[in-house]
Amino acid sequence: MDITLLATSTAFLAATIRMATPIALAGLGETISEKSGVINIGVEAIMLSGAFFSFLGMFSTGSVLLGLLFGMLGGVGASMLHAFLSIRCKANQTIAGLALNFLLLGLTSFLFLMKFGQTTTLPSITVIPTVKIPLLSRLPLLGESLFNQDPFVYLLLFLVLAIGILFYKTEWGVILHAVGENPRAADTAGISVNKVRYLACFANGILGGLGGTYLSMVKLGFFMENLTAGKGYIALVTVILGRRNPLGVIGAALVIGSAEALQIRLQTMGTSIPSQAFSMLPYVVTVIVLLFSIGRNQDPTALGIPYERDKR
Amino acid sequence: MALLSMRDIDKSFFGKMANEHVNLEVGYNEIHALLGENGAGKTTLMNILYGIYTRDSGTIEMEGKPITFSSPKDAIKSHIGMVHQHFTLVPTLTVSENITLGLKSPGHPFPNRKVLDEQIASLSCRYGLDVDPKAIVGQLSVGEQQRVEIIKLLYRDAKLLILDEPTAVLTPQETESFFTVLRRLREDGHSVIIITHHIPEVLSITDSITVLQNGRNAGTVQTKETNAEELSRLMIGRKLQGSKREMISKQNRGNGLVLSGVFLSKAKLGPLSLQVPPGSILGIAGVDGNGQKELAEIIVGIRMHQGGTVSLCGECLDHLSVEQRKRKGIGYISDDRHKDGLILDMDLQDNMLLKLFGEEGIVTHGFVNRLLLRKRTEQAVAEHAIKTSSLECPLRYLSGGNQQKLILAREMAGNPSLVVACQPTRGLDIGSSETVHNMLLRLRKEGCSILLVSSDLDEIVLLSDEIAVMHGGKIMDCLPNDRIDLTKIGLLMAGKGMDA
Amino acid sequence: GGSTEKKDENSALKVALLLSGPANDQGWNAVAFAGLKAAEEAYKIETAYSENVGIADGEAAFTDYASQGYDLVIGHGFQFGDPAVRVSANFPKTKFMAIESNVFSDNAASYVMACEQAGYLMGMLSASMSKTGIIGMVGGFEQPSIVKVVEAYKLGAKAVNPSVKVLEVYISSFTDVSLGKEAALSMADQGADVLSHIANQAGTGVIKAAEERGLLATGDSYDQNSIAPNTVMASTIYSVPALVLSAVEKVSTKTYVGGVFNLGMKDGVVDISGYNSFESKIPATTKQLISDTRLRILDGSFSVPLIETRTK
Amino acid sequence: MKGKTKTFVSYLVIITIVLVVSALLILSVGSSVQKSLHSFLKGIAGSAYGLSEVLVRATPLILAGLGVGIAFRTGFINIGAEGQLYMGAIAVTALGMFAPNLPAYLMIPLALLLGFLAGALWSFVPGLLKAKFGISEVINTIMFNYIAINLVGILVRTVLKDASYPYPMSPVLPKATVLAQLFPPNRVHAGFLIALAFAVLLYILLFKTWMGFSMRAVGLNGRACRCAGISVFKNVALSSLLSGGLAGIAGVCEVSGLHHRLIEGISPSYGYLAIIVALLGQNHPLWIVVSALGISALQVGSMSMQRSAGVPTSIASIIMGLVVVLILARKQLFATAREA
Ligand SMILES: Nc1ncnc2c1ncn2[C@@H]1O[C@H](COP(=O)(O)OP(=O)(O)OP(=O)(O)O)[C@@H](O)[C@H]1O
Ligand SMILES: Nc1ncnc2c1ncn2[C@@H]1O[C@H](COP(=O)(O)OP(=O)(O)OP(=O)(O)O)[C@@H](O)[C@H]1O
Ligand SMILES: [Mg+2]
Ligand SMILES: [Mg+2]
Repeated sequence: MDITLLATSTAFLAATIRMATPIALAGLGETISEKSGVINIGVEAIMLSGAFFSFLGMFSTGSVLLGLLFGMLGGVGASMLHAFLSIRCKANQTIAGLALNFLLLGLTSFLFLMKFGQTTTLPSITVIPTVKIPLLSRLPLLGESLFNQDPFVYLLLFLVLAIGILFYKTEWGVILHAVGENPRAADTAGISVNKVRYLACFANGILGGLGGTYLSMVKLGFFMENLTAGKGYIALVTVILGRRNPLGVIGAALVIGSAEALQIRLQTMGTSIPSQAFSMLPYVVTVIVLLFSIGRNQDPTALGIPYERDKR
Repeated sequence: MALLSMRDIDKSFFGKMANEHVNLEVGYNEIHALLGENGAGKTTLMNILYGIYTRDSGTIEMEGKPITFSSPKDAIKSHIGMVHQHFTLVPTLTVSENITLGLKSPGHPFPNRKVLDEQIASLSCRYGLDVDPKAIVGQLSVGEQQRVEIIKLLYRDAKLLILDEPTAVLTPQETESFFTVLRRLREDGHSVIIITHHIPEVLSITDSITVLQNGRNAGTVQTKETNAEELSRLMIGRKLQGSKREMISKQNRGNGLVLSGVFLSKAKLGPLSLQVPPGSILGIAGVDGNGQKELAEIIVGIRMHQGGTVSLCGECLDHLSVEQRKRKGIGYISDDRHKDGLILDMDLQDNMLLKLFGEEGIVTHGFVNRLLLRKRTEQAVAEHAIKTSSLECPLRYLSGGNQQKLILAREMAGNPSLVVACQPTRGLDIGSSETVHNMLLRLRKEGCSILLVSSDLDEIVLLSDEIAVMHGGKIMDCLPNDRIDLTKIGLLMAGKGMDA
Repeated sequence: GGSTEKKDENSALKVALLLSGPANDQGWNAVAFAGLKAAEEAYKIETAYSENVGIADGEAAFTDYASQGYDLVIGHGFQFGDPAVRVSANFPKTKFMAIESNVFSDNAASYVMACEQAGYLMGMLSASMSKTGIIGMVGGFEQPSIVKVVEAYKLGAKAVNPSVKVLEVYISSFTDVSLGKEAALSMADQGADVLSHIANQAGTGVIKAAEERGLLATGDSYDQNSIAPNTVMASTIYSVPALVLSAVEKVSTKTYVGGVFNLGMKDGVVDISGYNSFESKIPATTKQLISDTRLRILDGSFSVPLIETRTK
Repeated sequence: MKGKTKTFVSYLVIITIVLVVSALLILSVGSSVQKSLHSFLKGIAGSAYGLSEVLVRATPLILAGLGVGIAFRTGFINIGAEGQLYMGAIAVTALGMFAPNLPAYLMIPLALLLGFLAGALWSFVPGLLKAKFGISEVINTIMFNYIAINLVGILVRTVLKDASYPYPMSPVLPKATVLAQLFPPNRVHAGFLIALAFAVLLYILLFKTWMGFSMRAVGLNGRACRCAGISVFKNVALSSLLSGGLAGIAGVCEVSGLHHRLIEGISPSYGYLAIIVALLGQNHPLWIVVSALGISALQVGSMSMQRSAGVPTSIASIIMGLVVVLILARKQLFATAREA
């Protein structure tokens, strides 16, 4: 099969977008958080929490909206715990994030077991269906893959636009930037640094929670232990690859998503190379793409550093 | 009724009183100076006023009304503005974004930059504070950044401006025009609290003066009724000795430091040539950011130059690393002691080790001889009267003056043949400055070549045998100290022609 | 070392089970767990189990159960072979069992299930029901217990339709559900209309993909029709209770010996499920063909080739 | 002393909170708290075997934790111990398979050396990219984890596969590679002594030598080091080498001391746990030993709890997360409690 043909096929693009959506959602959330100076490597935990609680919400109430709400709240809960540790307790943010991962991996499995017991009948919900956008979906090439998708994909497109405007066109974007870059300057200009950071973490929780919700409510329709399987770490990668620019983040998510989609398709072509060689592909691609970011380190200056007003 | 009155302010850090029953009164249309040694508690008092620190006890009244600020936001609302000792600007944002940061302008949250820029331009025009609203702050000179800070306050409608050591980084000309701005502000109905260590400045610009010593009031005087002697007595409780540059007979002790045709086009530096013979001080005058720092870093080896040669005592340094140069006896005092000079979270001994590692016996077979290091540190502490609670105290908790003394003690260790000193007394009080000056002069006497970079002309004139003026990465002129003309140097610093 | 606890000869037999993943993984571990519980009811034995026992902990788990006086400790997976044999030397009175392994000692045995027999039948069913002549198979890890089923599946499919095209992917995960789903979707995109899996938890994603696209699927390990009633035609069944029974019987009659034992359809350990709602949708000829082959396997007149390394 | 009592009390409170939460969790799955606690403690200290298991788990945690600790000291945020551990495991396996006839006195040192180098290589690449080009090591080291794990998968199916056996694992390695058990039949092996030795060595390196001083200095203020003539690049590179190398040795010990062959999944997230170990041990080599023993005991105890009292292992994960969260929050929580 011709690889180039494959790579441009509608199905491939659609698969890429499906792979990229949850990562991009969580990546956008983390971008906001990191812009404000809080680095949370517990994105995995936020997503897992979102996935579990959205499933729980929809399973128990049968309402899509409540499912979404639960998912976002789940993400927010995880993210705010990290925020509390990082902002209030001035703890090491990396370790707080790691602890969050352990905590929520255990907690979601535990609660799942509590609620549904050891069972071989899979508790499931109906997934949110795709919505075809009448005219746009008939555009050549991109139309079918971009505009015959589930509502989350449209939400993602909207969010990229909205966050782009937020970052680059509003005073709030300037504030966010200032808080991450020089919190003392922001403080003396009358901005409450910690409030901004809590808000950013809140946004991270919402978006990361939605990323997890996408997995359970759109993609799969059920929950399982460790459902996210490392996607949170990939989301972190998109933040760096995308240089904390919403378009960049989504671009990075698409690159990694396409590497995922490609590796599966390459495998189905049939070779005797061990499958791990293909599974490795997205990670290798990531490292290679990172190489292109040489010399353009743009970490916010105060990233990972708690703000203490009366520290000299 | 006074505009501001602070009464019985107490503030302690870790059990140590930084402010003890401090009183301060500032009237309307007044420029008020706050004087005191390093660590006297000036910044602490102002931070309390501005809502950055919370006071332990005491009262603050603005226009007769008691106020309590829990954050700078409250202070801004009460029309108080503060420019900090270390600027609080976001270097990656534009001037305009910095000035309007956090404000709700019409159309919020979508600011109309065009309108805002016009407002800023008119404000800067009114007070003669010349800046480009679209410029990125990180690319501005310190002087310009300071103007941005002041516009930032004015834009926020501050009636009372607190300026913490605003002139420390300015050239004489800049200082002069800065004072013009202050006078214009006073005429316009503003009051100003200014912290500075320069007594002549205090006498020329202020209306009244409050002096702090060791966290307590040492006196409040009207500027018209006082003089320099009284002020320094109030501040440090003794008279200044003054530093004196003795004449040293020119023995021929080799070439010392010689630069010929050194240039670095990336930093728009050079080509420049200069010479610092042993036992002499070459003062480099100039506005910050005209290549002095790059020059210093090239000599020390932190930066590589593209062409020309640097040699010390006839030995070419061009391809030597910083470490090798240190071992050849080069000492470096950077203008940014927190970033370049010290590791604030390490103690005195470890910070001494940063230079002493090159000395015999300190590092043997890869192991650090802690006993010897301790002894050497004790010596330095005793010899230069460095005030510290212990040798294990992290440098972060030493006062600025003592931090700087430690750097000097360290870089002076082991009879260096060259010391490059950048802004060695920036931010230091008159007492500490005097100590530093004496230390440099002692080095000179011992036959060391000293390259002194300073934007403080008085300091240059006081210490240097020869004075070079740098502008735009080039040396405009180089004169022996006895043939200088201050106005001419001022013009050269501003880049005005050699023939002026 | 050694078993120190004295045991009342009349008391119930104690059996412990080690699982490599969660007990509700919708596959391999879930059937083992269900089997253990079923055996407990049926044979009045005392049971215990441990989930998520990694390679590093196998030995400790065997040792712990042995020293607690368990009579039979079962490790459910090939990776438990080595630890079982090693620990067995210290506890000569305790019996050890590793499933799908090939090492043994005096009191440790390996029991291998002939899962390929069921896989072969699934291949026949899938190829018969495919309209496009393309079917897909998603494997978890590339390891003999999986590969042998995938290979048998391919052979079964070819036996029905020599020109059938079997797409295969090993996703290197038993847990990444969304990857399983994506792999299945990519096969669907390439025209596959029957999707099968041997990937536990991740395989659930395969079934969901088939359901979403309106395709057919086969299940694995137990009757998975309940996951997607209108999609899953039939499933392979690995009957762990039968396995446990045969071991328990040997232990209680003191005939349990070390060795490698192969158990298949005729031992009641491997089988395929009924067709549930597909009873009427599958052509009679196909059903006939499959039941004939099943009988031939049972009576030994046909043996499904055992291929443990991947062929192209 | 007032400060000390306060610290003591605060830890007491943390222990109480953890115990109460654990009890609630255990009750909610319907197990007996008393039985669980009993089996938790018994699993750790009830037998020589239990004690030995604590040391067995602590071995890789100490080694990888030391590695992470020294990296953090130098400002190199190494999240990649997991992958580096696997690289060490690959190295010893390759050595055992391709030079099976080496005598033990050569084999073991060579294995440690190769394991060190393999792990070092795996963190040197991200280290180099960070030191030279400022590329985020956090992301790179995480990516390298995934790559290393997949690499193990490829190798045990190809060049390192046991030809006589269809399963994806290496053959059993020759006797000469085996690290002796210290108290057979208990599993604790000479690797534990190696780990202790490295802890002491690293302590000396960090706090007694010039090299260690420069590494710490670089971690605290790179710019000042540059001005003082201490090479940031050299020290970050060096610490990344040491860091990965130690994790690599952890991998060697797991293969040589426990499994005697390479197989997928030999590390139950030791590399990630090592980060917690290092940070709880405040990146101090000797405290790292203590915190590794603590984390190891927690895990051994909870597994025993699962086996004897039927408590799901997810509780161990919850408790570990909770312990770390509480320790992170400790200072702040207790400071405000007193002021209020
Ligand atoms: N946050 C702190 N924690 C612990 N000790 C501190 C702290 N701040 C200051 N100290 C101690 O107080 C001592 C005096 O510091 P301070 O800054 O007041 O000196 P100073 O009086 O300003 O000296 P100078 O005369 O040079 O200006 C320091 O040596 C330090 O040990
Ligand atoms: N955040 C802080 N933490 C601990 N101690 C502090 C803090 N801020 C100030 N201090 C201490 O309070 C005292 C007064 O410091 P302050 O900065 O007010 O002095 P200053 O008069 O502004 O000196 P300088 O001329 O050096 O700026 C010093 O002893 C200093 O060590
Ligand atoms: Mg001070
Ligand atoms: Mg001050």
